[in-house]
Amino acid sequence: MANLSVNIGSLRLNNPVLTASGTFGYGEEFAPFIDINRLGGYIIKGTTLNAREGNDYPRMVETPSGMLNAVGLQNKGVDYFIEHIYPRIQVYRSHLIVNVSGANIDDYAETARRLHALDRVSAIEVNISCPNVKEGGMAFGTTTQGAASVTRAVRSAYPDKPLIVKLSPNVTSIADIAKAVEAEGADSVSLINTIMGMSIDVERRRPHLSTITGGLSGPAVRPVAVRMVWQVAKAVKIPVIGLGGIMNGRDAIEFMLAGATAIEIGTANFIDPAVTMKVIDYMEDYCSRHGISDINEIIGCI
Amino acid sequence: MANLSVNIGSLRLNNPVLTASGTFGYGEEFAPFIDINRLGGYIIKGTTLNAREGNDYPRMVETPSGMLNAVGLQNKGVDYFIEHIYPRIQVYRSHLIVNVSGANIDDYAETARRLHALDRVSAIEVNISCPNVKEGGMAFGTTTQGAASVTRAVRSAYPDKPLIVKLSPNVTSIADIAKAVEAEGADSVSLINTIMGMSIDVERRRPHLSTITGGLSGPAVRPVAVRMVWQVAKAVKIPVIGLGGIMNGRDAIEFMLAGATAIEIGTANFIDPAVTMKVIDYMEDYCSRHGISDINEIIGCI
Amino acid sequence: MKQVKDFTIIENLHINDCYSRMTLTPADGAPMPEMKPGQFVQIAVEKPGVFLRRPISINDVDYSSNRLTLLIRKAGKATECLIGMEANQTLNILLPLGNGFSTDAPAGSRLLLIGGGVGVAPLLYLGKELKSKGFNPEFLLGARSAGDLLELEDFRAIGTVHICTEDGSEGIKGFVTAHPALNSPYFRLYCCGPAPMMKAIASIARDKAVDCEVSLENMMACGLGACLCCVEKTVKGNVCVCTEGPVFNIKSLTWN
Amino acid sequence: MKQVKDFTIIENLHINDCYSRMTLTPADGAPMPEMKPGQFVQIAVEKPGVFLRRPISINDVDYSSNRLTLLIRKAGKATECLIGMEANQTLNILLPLGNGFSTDAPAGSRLLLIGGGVGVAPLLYLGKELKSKGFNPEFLLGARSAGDLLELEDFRAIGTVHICTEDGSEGIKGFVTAHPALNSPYFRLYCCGPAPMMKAIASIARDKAVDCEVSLENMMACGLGACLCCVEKTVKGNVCVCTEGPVFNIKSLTWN
Ligand SMILES: Cc1cc2nc3c(=O)[nH]c(=O)nc-3n(C[C@H](O)[C@H](O)[C@H](O)COP(=O)(O)OP(=O)(O)OC[C@H]3O[C@@H](n4cnc5c(N)ncnc54)[C@H](O)[C@@H]3O)c2cc1C
Ligand SMILES: Cc1cc2nc3c(=O)[nH]c(=O)nc-3n(C[C@H](O)[C@H](O)[C@H](O)COP(=O)(O)OP(=O)(O)OC[C@H]3O[C@@H](n4cnc5c(N)ncnc54)[C@H](O)[C@@H]3O)c2cc1C
Ligand SMILES: Cc1cc2nc3c(=O)[nH]c(=O)nc-3n(C[C@H](O)[C@H](O)[C@H](O)COP(=O)(O)O)c2cc1C
Ligand SMILES: Cc1cc2nc3c(=O)[nH]c(=O)nc-3n(C[C@H](O)[C@H](O)[C@H](O)COP(=O)(O)O)c2cc1C
Ligand code: FES
Ligand code: FES
Repeated sequence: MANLSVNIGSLRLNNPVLTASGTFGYGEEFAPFIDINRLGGYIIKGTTLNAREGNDYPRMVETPSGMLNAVGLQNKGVDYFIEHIYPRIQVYRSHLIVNVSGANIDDYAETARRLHALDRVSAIEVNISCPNVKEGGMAFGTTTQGAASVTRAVRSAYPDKPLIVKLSPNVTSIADIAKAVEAEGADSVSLINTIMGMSIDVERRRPHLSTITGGLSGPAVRPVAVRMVWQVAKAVKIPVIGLGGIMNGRDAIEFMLAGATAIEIGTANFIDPAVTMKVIDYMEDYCSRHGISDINEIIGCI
Repeated sequence: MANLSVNIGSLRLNNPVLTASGTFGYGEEFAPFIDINRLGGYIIKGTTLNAREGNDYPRMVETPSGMLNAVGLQNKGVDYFIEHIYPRIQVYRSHLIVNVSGANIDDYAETARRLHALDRVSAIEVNISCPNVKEGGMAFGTTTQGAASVTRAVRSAYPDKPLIVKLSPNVTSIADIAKAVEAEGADSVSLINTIMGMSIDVERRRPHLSTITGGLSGPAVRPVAVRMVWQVAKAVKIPVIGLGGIMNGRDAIEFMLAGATAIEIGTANFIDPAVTMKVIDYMEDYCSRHGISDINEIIGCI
Repeated sequence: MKQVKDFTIIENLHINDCYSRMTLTPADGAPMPEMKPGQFVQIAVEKPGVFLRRPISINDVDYSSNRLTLLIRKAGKATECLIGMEANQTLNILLPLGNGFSTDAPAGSRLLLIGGGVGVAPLLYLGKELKSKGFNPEFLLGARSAGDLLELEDFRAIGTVHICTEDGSEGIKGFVTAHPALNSPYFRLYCCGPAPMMKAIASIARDKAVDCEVSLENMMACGLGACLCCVEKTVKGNVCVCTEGPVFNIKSLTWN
Repeated sequence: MKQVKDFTIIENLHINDCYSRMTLTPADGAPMPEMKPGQFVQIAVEKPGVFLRRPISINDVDYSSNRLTLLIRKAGKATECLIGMEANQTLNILLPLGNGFSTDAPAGSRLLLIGGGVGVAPLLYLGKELKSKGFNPEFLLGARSAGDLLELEDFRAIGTVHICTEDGSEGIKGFVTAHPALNSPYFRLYCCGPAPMMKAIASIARDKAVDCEVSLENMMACGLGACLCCVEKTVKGNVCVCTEGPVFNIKSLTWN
């Protein structure tokens, strides 16, 4: 059988399949459907320094081949995570990656610092790209300076362990942001986060979401995500993690051909909670059908 | 029956329904299916100073709820248009709007100048946002300076007649580009053009398009387009023309609620060549169901 | 244990243009998981324009025949497609989801199950369960008109049924909130229906200090507590309706 | 005149797992527009994951019974869905599209119609038309194996049929390009099939200086000449296959 393991900096994943933050809860929710230990890793909910209630309902609306969400980083804060959730989920042998958000640079750094102590957290993914919070979030992700300064602060608060920075697609040149983040010592970039969108109920003449705008995810965004992964993979030397609309194994391979070393599965978990396992199966099958002995061979090979 | 007529600068449209450039040929192609004279106006193929062969085949691939195209502005040049096509299509009473592209600023200005002489051309739409040509095209549309300089040059070459500038969605802040264009005297902005995307044939391990990347259109992009129209409508005083994924009357009204004074129908023409007529019918019905006597009342009313 | 399973449609009975009652059985013949009244399922609907699964209440369960019954109202594309499906077709279903109604009460308690429109769906299975626990559940069912009263005979087979219709074509004319049955002393009210109706019932329950459970229909994506899209504001803050609900005691809600 | 019309499926004959032959009639009973051999239709397929219409050749037309026949090969989602459809279901069809084959030739001309796989589709109607004009068209049909030879009896009813199969299970073993029939002197070759086959036939025709028309299957969006997606490079530059084709005389193509 082909080698599926890939490296994200010093982090060795058994296979390229990760889960996307905010779409996989804390992993536990999917235990009835999949073998979590079989995942390359799992990225859990966006975590912030302090607890956040998130945005008002309605937070979700379906769109053609996708959905808009405006969850707004609801979570109980990093300390609650460390005390109550971490002890519960560290039983999984798969790599646990925590997604980190913040309203300002200090929050990001402090959250990262507190997570640094946890042995079973294999890496953090810093979300500089959330379109659903008023302060911070996406603002950092849309300028090279903003992206660089968050990365710099987190890097020094979170030394020696793998640091992934998650990029916003809502920019003119995502490759420039990626280069800025690489220059500050990120070990990897993941992309894309959601694309800012909006939907209106024409009968009631008001937006579907309480926040008016929200983040678009799902297969609708896949062509944009693949293009961005391809652009970024050509621009940086660090490994790229690709996501955005991956619904099945074919889509996952598409991202790897475009240049992704690993991939994340997001919205697809809502449609089929067992999709991650099927993607791993497909990768094995794809490699054997194509006579590929090591999946690393196909990364960026188009 | 409600008033459906709207004004784009000095241009009075009988109703807000236009067709999107590159998706409606020269109008004639749709004569078997619709009454072209009933359209608010029709925007025809991208026209350049010199003839262009466009990109190599394959130029199109289907994506979830959308398609990528890489036509690359194939057309026979403005002089051929003036001599051979204009005489034929000027029989339609509906407003004829010519979409103009160029590889450099002089080309844009010269094309606009030659079209200025044509009485039956009611307006031009300047495409500073085509992702499918190597030189020019999108490059102008992604910086405020680029957008401003094209607009300035075209404005002086095309005085006194309605000038619409078509914006690229592939930017961090489309509202800033819109403001730059407004400041240079554009009478209206239309948005969005296609979003740059990419799709890979995983079995053959090569891109589906000859140009690798292409422009995404269709309902997949609608949430992004509605959001951008909403942002731009709040940022400028000139009328906004909304498009991107409009498939039916509901979608058209969604753009108007978001702030569009008129709308364009693009990819939907491929699915149903009679869609434009159905959208006009829907607007009439919507107004009567909602007790709206003038469709202008709903523009930007969310 | 939650699972994703293919089900075969045994019968899809069109009650009228807007409703159908669908009976299903696992395609692989395996016994269905245990389900509680008030829980729901998430159905994958193969239809252009439908992307997410759709949540539908468990209307009835028969373990002996290994059958699940759903009651579906046409609300849009997905439900229209479901109503149009035929016997022998297959549906992929995620189940069972959510918490379910409380079925414990002091022996002999009077319990009123109030349903409006398709909101009666979870009350059939709840009524049967309560009956099997020795209670004599009563029902208060409301609908636009007589033709929208669903599964009336099934409810009558369980207990007393009080009826309201907006047009007066059956039972008392008006909304359920005006029905005299509500003046009787109940131990607990259960309510499922349109939000305004549930809020009105909740307010009556609060006034009378009667225990009251409502079943919410917030928009859902995952149904598993993973996406946090379906939240309702409660005294504990925002909680997921798909896992901590859909049934809530009105005491925990912030309706006022 | 081009039109968009609903058609009712009269029969959908499953030739085997991969092919079906579908007979349709306008749902409104109105007479079908006039169609030429080599023209095609664009079908709207209501299936998740299918967005654009799909181009399918006109396999046969019977004006007296007002019926249109299509031959469909499973290539992906849309064609699979079409093959699975049943009588009485409705399809929305845009038709007729494209230019069609030339059917004029000096009286008594020998004409060879060469088809590979589902590429035989337009040749049936073409053969009938040529026959009705007084020619004796011959056919050279190729397929992977005997089971993939479609509508053989219909072709035989029109004229001589030469056969090649890759596995030798019927006719001569090998590709059509190796068939001895090609050594006969024809006035014109018509060819529809996979691109490599059409290119090989074109090259033979060029060598022998025989007139040759091929029918291309470029990817299409609009089918109306409006989007410029389906272009083929010709001696005149890029032209739309959907309007200036799908049939091209090989003289106008830049194949070499
Ligand atoms: C816990 C729960 C139990 C339910 N039980 C039943 C039942 O037993 N029978 C029944 O007919 N209906 C039930 N519903 C409502 C049903 O889920 C919606 O009517 C259905 O999702 C509408 O889908 P559609 O495509 O037909 O309509 P759409 O065109 O998508 O939308 C019509 C309306 O349905 C609602 N809706 C759409 N998508 C969702 C979603 N993902 N989650 C929740 N609401 C949505 C929205 O309010 C929307 O305005 C239940 C909902 C929930 C949350
Ligand atoms: C003029 C013309 C006539 C044709 N006649 C027939 C016929 O009589 N019978 C028949 O079975 N097939 C015919 N085809 C091919 C048929 O259109 C494709 O097989 C079909 O579109 C595939 O759709 P799908 O969803 O099943 O496959 P997909 O999964 O979409 O794709 C499978 C393959 O089909 C081709 N394809 C996909 N979309 C299109 C499109 N919009 N236009 C053209 N090709 C596409 C691509 O090469 C793709 O790799 C014809 C094509 C053309 C252009
Ligand atoms: C409901 C929801 C919640 C999300 N929450 C987060 C989050 O907390 N942090 C984050 O970085 N991304 C978040 N995302 C973005 C996803 O991780 C992912 O980047 C995006 O959905 C695109 O991938 P997909 O199309 O596969 O879903 C969220 C997405 C959804 C749909
Ligand atoms: C095949 C194709 C060709 C296009 N050509 C042009 C063009 O020449 N000039 C232009 O400004 N936009 C062009 N566009 C963009 C459309 O006008 C429109 O902005 C875009 O498709 C989004 O709208 P839609 O989703 O309704 O199609 C083209 C789009 C398509 C699909
Ligand atoms: S629907 Fe995802 S958390 Fe409830
Ligand atoms: S398919 Fe649109 S021009 Fe041919």
